[in-house]
Amino acid sequence: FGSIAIAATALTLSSCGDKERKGEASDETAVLRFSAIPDENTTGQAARFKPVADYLAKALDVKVEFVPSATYGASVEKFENGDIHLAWFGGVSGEQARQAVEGAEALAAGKKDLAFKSYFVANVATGLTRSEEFPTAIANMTFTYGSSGSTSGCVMPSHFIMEKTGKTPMEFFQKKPIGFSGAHDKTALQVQDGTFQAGVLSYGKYESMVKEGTIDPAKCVVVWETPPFADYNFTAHPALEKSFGEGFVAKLQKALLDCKDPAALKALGRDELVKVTNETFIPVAKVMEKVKFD
Amino acid sequence: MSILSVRDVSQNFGATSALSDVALDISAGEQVAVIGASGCGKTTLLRLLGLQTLPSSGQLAALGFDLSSPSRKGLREVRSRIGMLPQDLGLVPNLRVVQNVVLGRSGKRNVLGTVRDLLWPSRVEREKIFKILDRMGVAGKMYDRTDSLSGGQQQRVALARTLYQGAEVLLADEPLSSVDPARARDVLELMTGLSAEQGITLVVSLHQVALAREFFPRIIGLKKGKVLFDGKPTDEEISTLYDL
Amino acid sequence: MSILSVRDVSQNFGATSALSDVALDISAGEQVAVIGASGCGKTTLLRLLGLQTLPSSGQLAALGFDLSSPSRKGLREVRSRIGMLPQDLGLVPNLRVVQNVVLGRSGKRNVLGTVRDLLWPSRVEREKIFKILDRMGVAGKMYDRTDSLSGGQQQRVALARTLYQGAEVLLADEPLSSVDPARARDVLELMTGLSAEQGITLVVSLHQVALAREFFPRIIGLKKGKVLFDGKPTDEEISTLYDL
Amino acid sequence: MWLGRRWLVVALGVVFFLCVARLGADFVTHTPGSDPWASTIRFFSGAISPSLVDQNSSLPADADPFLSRLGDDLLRTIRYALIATSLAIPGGLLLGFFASEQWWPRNGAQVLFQLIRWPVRISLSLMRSVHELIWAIFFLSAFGDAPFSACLALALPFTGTLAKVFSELMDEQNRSPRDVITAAGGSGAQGFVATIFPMALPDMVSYSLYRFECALRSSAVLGFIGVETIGLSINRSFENGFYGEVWTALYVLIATVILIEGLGHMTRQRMMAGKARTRSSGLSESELRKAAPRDLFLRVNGVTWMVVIFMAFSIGEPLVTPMVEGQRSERLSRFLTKLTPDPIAPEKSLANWDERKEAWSEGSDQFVPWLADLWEHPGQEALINTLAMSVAAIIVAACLAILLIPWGIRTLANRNPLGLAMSRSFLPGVMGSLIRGFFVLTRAVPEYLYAFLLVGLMGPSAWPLVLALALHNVGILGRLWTEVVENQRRIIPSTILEVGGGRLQSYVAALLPMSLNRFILFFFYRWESCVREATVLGMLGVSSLGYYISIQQNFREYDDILFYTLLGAGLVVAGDLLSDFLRHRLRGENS
Ligand SMILES: Nc1ncnc2c1ncn2[C@@H]1O[C@H](COP(=O)(O)OP(=O)(O)OP(=O)(O)O)[C@@H](O)[C@H]1O
Ligand SMILES: Nc1ncnc2c1ncn2[C@@H]1O[C@H](COP(=O)(O)OP(=O)(O)OP(=O)(O)O)[C@@H](O)[C@H]1O
Ligand SMILES: [Mg+2]
Ligand SMILES: [Mg+2]
Repeated sequence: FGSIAIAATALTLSSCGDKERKGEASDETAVLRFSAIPDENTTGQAARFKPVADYLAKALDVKVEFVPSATYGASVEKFENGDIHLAWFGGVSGEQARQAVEGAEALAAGKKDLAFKSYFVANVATGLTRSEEFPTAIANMTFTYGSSGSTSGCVMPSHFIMEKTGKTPMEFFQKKPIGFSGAHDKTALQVQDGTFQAGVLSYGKYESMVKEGTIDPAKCVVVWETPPFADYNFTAHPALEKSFGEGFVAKLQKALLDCKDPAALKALGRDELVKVTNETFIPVAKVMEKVKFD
Repeated sequence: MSILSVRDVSQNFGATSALSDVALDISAGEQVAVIGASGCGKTTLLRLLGLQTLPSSGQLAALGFDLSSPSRKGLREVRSRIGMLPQDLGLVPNLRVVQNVVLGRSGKRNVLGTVRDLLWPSRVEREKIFKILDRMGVAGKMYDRTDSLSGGQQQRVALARTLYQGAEVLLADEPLSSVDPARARDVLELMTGLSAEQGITLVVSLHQVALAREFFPRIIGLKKGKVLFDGKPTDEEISTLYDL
Repeated sequence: MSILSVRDVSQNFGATSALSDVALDISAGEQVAVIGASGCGKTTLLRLLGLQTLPSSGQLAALGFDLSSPSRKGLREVRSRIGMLPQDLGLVPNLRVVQNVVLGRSGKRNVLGTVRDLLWPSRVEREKIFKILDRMGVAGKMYDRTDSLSGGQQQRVALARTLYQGAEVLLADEPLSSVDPARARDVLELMTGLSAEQGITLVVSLHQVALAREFFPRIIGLKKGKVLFDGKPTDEEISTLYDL
Repeated sequence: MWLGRRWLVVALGVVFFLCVARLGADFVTHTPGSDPWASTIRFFSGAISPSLVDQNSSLPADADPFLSRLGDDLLRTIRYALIATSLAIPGGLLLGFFASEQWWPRNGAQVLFQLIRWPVRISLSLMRSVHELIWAIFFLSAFGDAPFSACLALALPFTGTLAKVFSELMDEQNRSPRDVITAAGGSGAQGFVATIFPMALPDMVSYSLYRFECALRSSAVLGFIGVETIGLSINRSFENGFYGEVWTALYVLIATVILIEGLGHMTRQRMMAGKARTRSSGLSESELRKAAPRDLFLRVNGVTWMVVIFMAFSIGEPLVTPMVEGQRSERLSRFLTKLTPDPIAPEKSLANWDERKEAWSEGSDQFVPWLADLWEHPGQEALINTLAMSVAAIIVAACLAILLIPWGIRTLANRNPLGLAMSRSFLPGVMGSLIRGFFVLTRAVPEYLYAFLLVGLMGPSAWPLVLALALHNVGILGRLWTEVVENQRRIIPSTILEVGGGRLQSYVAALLPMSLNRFILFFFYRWESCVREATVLGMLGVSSLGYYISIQQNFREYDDILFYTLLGAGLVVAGDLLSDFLRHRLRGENS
């Protein structure tokens, strides 16, 4: 009861403060707060997304503020609470956000996000090579995912494992424990170092690491490529219409689709944005219900 | 009228019997010395008289308060009228001397009062404490940290705290052990003087038989947890008291 | 040959001067009592003799070791030959009596030896400790927790620890303060007897002038940090020593 | 304690082997083709060449440079840590008071007071063990993503910890002065305020400063709410493999930690030793009073902290952002729905009480099977594994720390140990600094970092996680334990030195037994945080509470998280009982 008592006091104290401010809140000019999941190149997240904020501010003539999010969950949580009104989500987190907020809409995605894929990789010492068939041999190897909330690093690959083998990942992999490296590049490095014999990560990250030279494609071999699925997307909160006026979401969508600003596009790591709807992500939603890890 | 009464009291610690079947009556204003070999139960007896522990068996009453009574109402009030100087002094080492002494009054204060006393003692109180410390010969240390005092000085500070309490009954457990002979006489004179003046009941345990005889009309001899004599002991009694 | 030598030593604590310009020489096998009013500097002097603190000024040497020498090599070895019974006893309250006593030997052990002594003292050691405790009259408490003992019992345990050390020099700070008169005589007889037998140097501070006179051929009187007399004091000297 | 308490050591050994049996004894599990040193070398190469500029190439050219961002993060972290700790300390004192038994009147109706003490203690356990994530979401719901939510989310569990540790420190104090007060008719509360509190103060100040340090390091809660802290910065750089950046931030963090520790040390030293009078005094009371020794350092220090805390509250970004009325209740209602177990959760997340009641009456028959299911799989197994891993980790940490601290204790590791003159060798001093440096390093480096490196070195199994937890905790236990020993009075241990014993001997024979109870207190406290440590325990798919919490976190199954959290809380409460029992026994009481 101690905790409850404290929390209750804190609440009453602050709600007193609220009533005083009630009038003020609506007077203030509304700010469009947006956020993004921390997927890759996460240092200086605010700096990275500033060009996007700047672009939107200019295109829509509103104040735009980027709010950093420390975890995938945090960004969804804030979206649900209406602390942010627009977010650059992954496939899974976007779907979660839309399920949590009635009327939330997926607006735009990168062109490549509509046909995103993951690479199953293996250490060269396993002797596996690239094949069209799902590599069932990895069942007897140590295996690592990225973050368990990542669409391409965990959820979709698990879906394909279930589809191809009819077993859940926990049943399929014989060598325990399964790893959750936390990030795509960690997965690649751990497989290259042989800490784990095999793993799965976003194809984009793998290719950029090969290009930078941090990964040697001869040591960390791609053994299988998943079928395409939809991933990253901009999702908007219905509250936008309330604070910025009717039709604002449509304006926002248009601004995103029309974006030619190179700095903003570079921040997103996309060449152009294309239109998507909530329906685009129905397959992901179905997968989310299936995939379980216990 | 008996102000402290002990009926068939025993006190055991596990297998050790510290007191067995002790019966005593002490009337108001009496001056009693408790003597006996080390380990005979003096401390245990004084702690019982101070209503600090329940005896293993027997009846105990002080200032009309019966400790074994089911209700403990009024216990604090009774305790505030009994001053106790424990053998290990019970001083807070990292407080100043004046702060330790002021705590003697805590039975007459509430919590806020105690905090005030500790942080901002009133001028009246400070002067009163100074006077008592002066009589104890440690006034010069009034604002020093208690643990920087010598053994005998600390003992006198503890005694000062007990005197400051202004109790009707004064229980002192070997208050002279680390005090030099001249000071020991001073202290005893002070205590018996106060007792005579204000009718304070005095129960003091000590090892100096000569001093006990000189200052106390009534001497209780404890031997292995039993009362050997009670009154004015003969030399013989004294020697049976101490030989093993 | 002087085994403990103190030359013009002063010791200050902030503004308090606990000892000023004390000069002393104590030869091997001597039996010395240190007396003086409470707060006169007895503890300070004994701590200096035990090489425990550096004096504020002056020169100090014990068993040929000069504490102010630049290298302190051999200090531990010298300390192990000096037994010290501090006024506040320094017993570890939650160890057993036997464990506290065995620690007297730690100067002659390494760490592993100390751990072994604590956990599995050898039979020989246990028997030796039992004998010493027996002479102190607390053998029955050998396996009790030290803090369950009475004040005087604890004091004797501490003395047993010091005797168990088997040192050449024995410094005891008021070892009799909580001990009854009969035991006090016993203890002093034991100490002076050992000293005479084994040539142990004895420096004991105490408040019982009569006992000091009876047992110690040499008595040092300290007053306000200065040596008032050194030798066999007259009654007059004693009374100037204690009156303030 | 030594002779009769050998069973304690034996018990620890047995428990450890039970853990090994549970987790499997294959400590190293390499597969062909593995290069165990690769990740370690990559990581430590960053130590030699810390980065002063951004390693992230995707940042725009005009972005705030790395160092300035790091500086901002540091200041922000300090600010919120100050606010959180200054909120937690008063709460900790108050609740700690009720959780201790030192204020009870003796011979009083003890049962009645137990009835106060245990509910308080159990709710404290809940405050501590409820997962950070749940606090974060709760405060996010209640106050929005304003910094104040972060501070509260930090302050609440801190209050629980502070209260627990405060109460136990108070329970460990010498009771004789308190008994004097109660014997003089004072109340238990007075005895507490006047004797126990001042005596415990040095220990409590030490611990509060340590809490402040924890607040600086703790990034999880603050990060979740969106406050960018230095811990989050390390985490981010590490995720991206920018090891140069990681080390720069680590160096900054370590420097800050050392600074705080130095300050704490000076404060404690002054509080322990007191100050001798420098002026000789006159004879009257007022002259004495004027000449009374006063420690300027302590006063200035106290005032400075006050000022700094005030500044933390008043300067910088506003702490709370206004919220429209009604919004808060909506958010809290959603939070409640999230925590409600699936079968009895209402359809809509914004349900009113009637709808909740209806959902409950409809689903209540499903509720028990739901619980039973979760318990059957995976709750039971996760609980046992978590227990095994956390216990193994804390035992390893404790063994290491107990061997290292005697060389690190400031009061021993110098030329005048415990104030006694000893050999003039500079070795102990150097050794002391090295050991304490090691402690700072091990606790400043976050445990997930160790876990990652160790998984590389040892291959995937539960053991790298256990060792990572152990390593991090060596630093923490090392610090807490050395300070316990430093806060002991010197008279007793110095007798060992007086008879010619060495520093180590006085540690083994006096300081260790005297401090044992407080050691046990901190041992259990750290064990508790191992149980809670989801970030690390979730890193591999070892069936443990941490793993399921981190999985469900991503699937947003908060009702499941609550279930796992409560299982953990059960462990914590059990640990509390055990700690209490042990310490009573060792204190020589039989309750
Ligand atoms: N808490 C305790 N646990 C076990 N035994 C105890 C405890 N307290 C006292 N005793 C034992 O009870 C006996 C009487 O102790 P007490 O302290 O009353 O003696 P005393 O007459 O005051 O002795 P001294 O003159 O040495 O202070 C002793 O044998 C002591 O060891
Ligand atoms: N650490 C200290 N700080 C300040 N003053 C001190 C300290 N230690 C001792 N003193 C002072 O030095 C003086 C001498 O103290 P010392 O302990 O030597 O007296 P003593 O002769 O042993 O007295 P007693 O018979 O009461 O034990 C006293 O006035 C004491 O207050
Ligand atoms: Mg006694
Ligand atoms: Mg002394």
